[in-house]
Amino acid sequence: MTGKYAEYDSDEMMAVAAARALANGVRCFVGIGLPSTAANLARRTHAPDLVLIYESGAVGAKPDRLPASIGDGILAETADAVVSVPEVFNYWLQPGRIDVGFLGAAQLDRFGNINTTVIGDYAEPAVRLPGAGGAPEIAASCREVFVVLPQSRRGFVEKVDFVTSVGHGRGRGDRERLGLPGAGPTMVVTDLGVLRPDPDTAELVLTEIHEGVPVERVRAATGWDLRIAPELARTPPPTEEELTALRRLKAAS
Amino acid sequence: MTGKYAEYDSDEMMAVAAARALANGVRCFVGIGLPSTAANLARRTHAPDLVLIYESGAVGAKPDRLPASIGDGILAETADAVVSVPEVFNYWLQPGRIDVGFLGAAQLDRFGNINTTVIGDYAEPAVRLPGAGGAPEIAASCREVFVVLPQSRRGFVEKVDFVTSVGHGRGRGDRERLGLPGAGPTMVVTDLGVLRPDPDTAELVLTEIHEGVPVERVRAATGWDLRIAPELARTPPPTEEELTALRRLKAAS
Amino acid sequence: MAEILALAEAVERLVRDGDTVALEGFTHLIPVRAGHEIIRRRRRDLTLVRMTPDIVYDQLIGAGCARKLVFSWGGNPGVGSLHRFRDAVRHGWPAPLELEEHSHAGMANRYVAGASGLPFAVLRGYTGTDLPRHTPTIEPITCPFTGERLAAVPALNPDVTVIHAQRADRAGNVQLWGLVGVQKEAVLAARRSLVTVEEIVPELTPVPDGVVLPSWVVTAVAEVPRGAHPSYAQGYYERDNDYYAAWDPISRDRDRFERWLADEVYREAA
Amino acid sequence: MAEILALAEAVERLVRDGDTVALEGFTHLIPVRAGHEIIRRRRRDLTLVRMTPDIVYDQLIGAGCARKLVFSWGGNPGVGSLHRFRDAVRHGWPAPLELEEHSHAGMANRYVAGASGLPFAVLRGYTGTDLPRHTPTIEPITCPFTGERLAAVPALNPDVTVIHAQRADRAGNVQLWGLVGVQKEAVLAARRSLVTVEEIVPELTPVPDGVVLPSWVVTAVAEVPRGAHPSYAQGYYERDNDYYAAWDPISRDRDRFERWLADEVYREAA
Repeated sequence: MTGKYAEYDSDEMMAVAAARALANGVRCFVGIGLPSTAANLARRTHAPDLVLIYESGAVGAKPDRLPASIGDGILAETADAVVSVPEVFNYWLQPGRIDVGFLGAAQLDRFGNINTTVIGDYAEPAVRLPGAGGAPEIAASCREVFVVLPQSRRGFVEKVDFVTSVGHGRGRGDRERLGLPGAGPTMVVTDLGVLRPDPDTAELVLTEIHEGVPVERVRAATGWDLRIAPELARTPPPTEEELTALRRLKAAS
Repeated sequence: MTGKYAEYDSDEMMAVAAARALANGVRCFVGIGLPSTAANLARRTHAPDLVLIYESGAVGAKPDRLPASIGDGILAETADAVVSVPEVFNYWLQPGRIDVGFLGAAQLDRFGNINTTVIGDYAEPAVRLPGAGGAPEIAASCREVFVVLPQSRRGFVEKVDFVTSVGHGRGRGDRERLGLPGAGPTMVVTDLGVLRPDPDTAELVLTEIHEGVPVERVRAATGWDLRIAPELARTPPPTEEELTALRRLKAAS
Repeated sequence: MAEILALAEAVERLVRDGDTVALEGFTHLIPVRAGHEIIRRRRRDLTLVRMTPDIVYDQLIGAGCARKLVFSWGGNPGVGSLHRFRDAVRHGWPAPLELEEHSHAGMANRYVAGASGLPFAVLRGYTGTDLPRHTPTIEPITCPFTGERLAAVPALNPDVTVIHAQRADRAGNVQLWGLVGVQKEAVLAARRSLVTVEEIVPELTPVPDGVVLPSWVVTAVAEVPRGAHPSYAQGYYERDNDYYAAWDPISRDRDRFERWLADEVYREAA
Repeated sequence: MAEILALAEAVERLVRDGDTVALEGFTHLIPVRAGHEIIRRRRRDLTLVRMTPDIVYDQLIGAGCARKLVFSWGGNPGVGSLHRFRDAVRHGWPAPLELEEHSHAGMANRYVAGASGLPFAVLRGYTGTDLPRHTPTIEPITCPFTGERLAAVPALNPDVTVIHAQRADRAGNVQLWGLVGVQKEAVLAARRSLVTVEEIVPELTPVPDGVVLPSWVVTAVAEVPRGAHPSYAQGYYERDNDYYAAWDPISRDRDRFERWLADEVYREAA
């Protein structure tokens, strides 16, 4: 562990890496939790014109603290437009107006499929999770999808127990066969690194590793035989500006 | 012509008779022109709690003068709720929430079917009329429909050239066969009298005649062999209050 | 026209055993006090409908009011899971809970169809997911113009919808604003509706982003200040985030939950 | 993000020969000046779409811009008929005009489908009328849950939608209020959109019954004060009812109409 690594924790690295993925001006449909933290951090740092859309009906929200929930009043108060929930799904998400869908996940598989429904059998679940929420259609309709979740063998599995939201199905070409308009998950940001789908197979491959994290640790936290990109990049550690902005955002909440 | 008849004209009698048909508290989907005049007169006289819904999106409008058009600003300014045009048709009209649809017509037939599309052949019309507007679904979805138009042989025909809005089809039972939820036209108010559908055949029959109008005049202004109800009622002439309210409404416009 | 009633009487008259009941509110304006009144009146065999069942549904389920849940996301927002919900799903305690689960887009459109007097709605949804294998209320439908395949979902028409709003006037016209969720649709889709409000005022003045439900589409209005607590009512009070956090340990344990019910819900009835 | 342009440049860039063009506005906020600019730029073979074509469409048709009209009610509201429209339908002057006619409910839902990225919409409509015999864009559809038959209509997705609004900010965010008709849907359904506004202001403040269209769903904004005249802009000016009445005699006569075109539309170009 380098001196720099000691100055921030892996959750902060995850939030910063996720935030960096959002280009300025992009329209982002934001899930609550880690995606919302990352998106708001991006807006506070390199992407002031990021457009945040929340499924609660806030289009162009500009919260000055992290919203406590997807329906936090600060979203309505700062939004360009407040619309009904049916409208946000029908007029704003479904037609493909949104560049990036930013999702969390309980379980994610080798092909980026997401499970937020049940661990185990549907009728007799080991763990009953919250369910689909907006995710199935966010994953289908946004031009691309970013997923952010901490990496662990429980969370990163060969095949999800339940496909709540489609990533790349069972491999490249499945989205086209299903007629899903967006490109699906193009990036999975974790506390250890960044995974991206292989251009040929759509299997998630480790393409970037965070400063100070050994490759073996990432493999050990992945429930399938993780492939490592030939040119594995190193995530630059959080800058002073990024860390300060992130901590301020969290402190204000 | 009696002394009383000289005090008002037949258009005023028509507006008053139409207004009287609207019970207090009723929800009325109002077409522009004669229906709007009658509905606003009703609200100013015996039906202060009449709920007026205009297809322009004004729900519960309370104009203090006659709106000049279906989208007159006074409708939005005085409405309980202003909604989009899709919403007024989908959430307010279509589910059958409206008691009375109040329509005008260019041509009306023996079974209360309405034509506002073309006189003559569709491809080579003798007269091109404005078209359907909201009428087909108003005629289908309201619990009942009142029609108001001046009586003439040109307007009251055996069979309309084009069915823009369904009345009773070709007779009793046709609405049920078509699956139309509302009862259809239960009353047609003209400058000469009031027609209602025969309970057995649904053919429009003269059930009421305005003060001072000879039956022969009504027959002559009807393009089919008009049946006269065995107990033909006389429309009471406009009261002082009705005439004053009507003239005030018109003067304010 | 809406009748203005006390909450207890309104729930007594409007919510019946076996009903399909929707208490809607998307984080904002959740009709929590009305939910407690349903528990207090010991309604049974309800089919509970809501896009985002949260702690008031956890309470209704734990109290044994529900036999089925129709939903798209069930959790304690910002905190974690619903433990009474989980206990009912996994162990049938206090009663088995049948699930009918959709996505938000599907649920929202089901309400839209219900409000529109249509038997179904069409959306781009569910494709490739495992939801249609477990949820019978999702069917394919073909566009008659393009031949494209889409998803159809049936209308939701609750026997009774309950929402909370900022205010009503004395005639029973209701006004809400801020994040208005799917409340208008849920009321318009329902056979009966109850709106609890922060206050009844002489006159409703227009508000940006406001929704007005005319009195004649509402069955009953009850004045229930802080009726949405621990959720919030924009312009009246903030969300009580501590309450959501405090719910987690209460709900994890059946005994603690039952004590909570006795102390916080049933006691008020006496 | 919307570009702020002069009206002439905006129309030049956004409206092309052969386009499907919707100028929407339900009596209120009709983009009349933009319509005149389309005439002035001598656009041809347009498919004009509008629920309520009124005098600006009469003018576009009379000027020879249109080859087809998709509509639900065409008239001079409060006055009578559209004589240029009639002349085109009956005598093909100055060019034949193909018609595709619907009801308001059908047209509104076609825009909703367009705005929603769906290929079609479902409604209870047209049953028993003669419209489906003449309008090929009405098809039956069966509910997959109840077996009930309803009507389907295809989405409307104009190449360009033009609307008029009260105001925009400098970033191109648009705000309109009052009777907002089907304007939001028409913009969201279109490939390109132009919004003329009464004024560009530093900041949009919330307004009751207001609709905001974020800059990123609008292609261009042009400041055109009184751009809706002779219709009205709530909060800015009243409807000019005399203009509507005066249009009737002008439009009845081809020569008088052509003089009007020369004097009132083409002259401004010089």
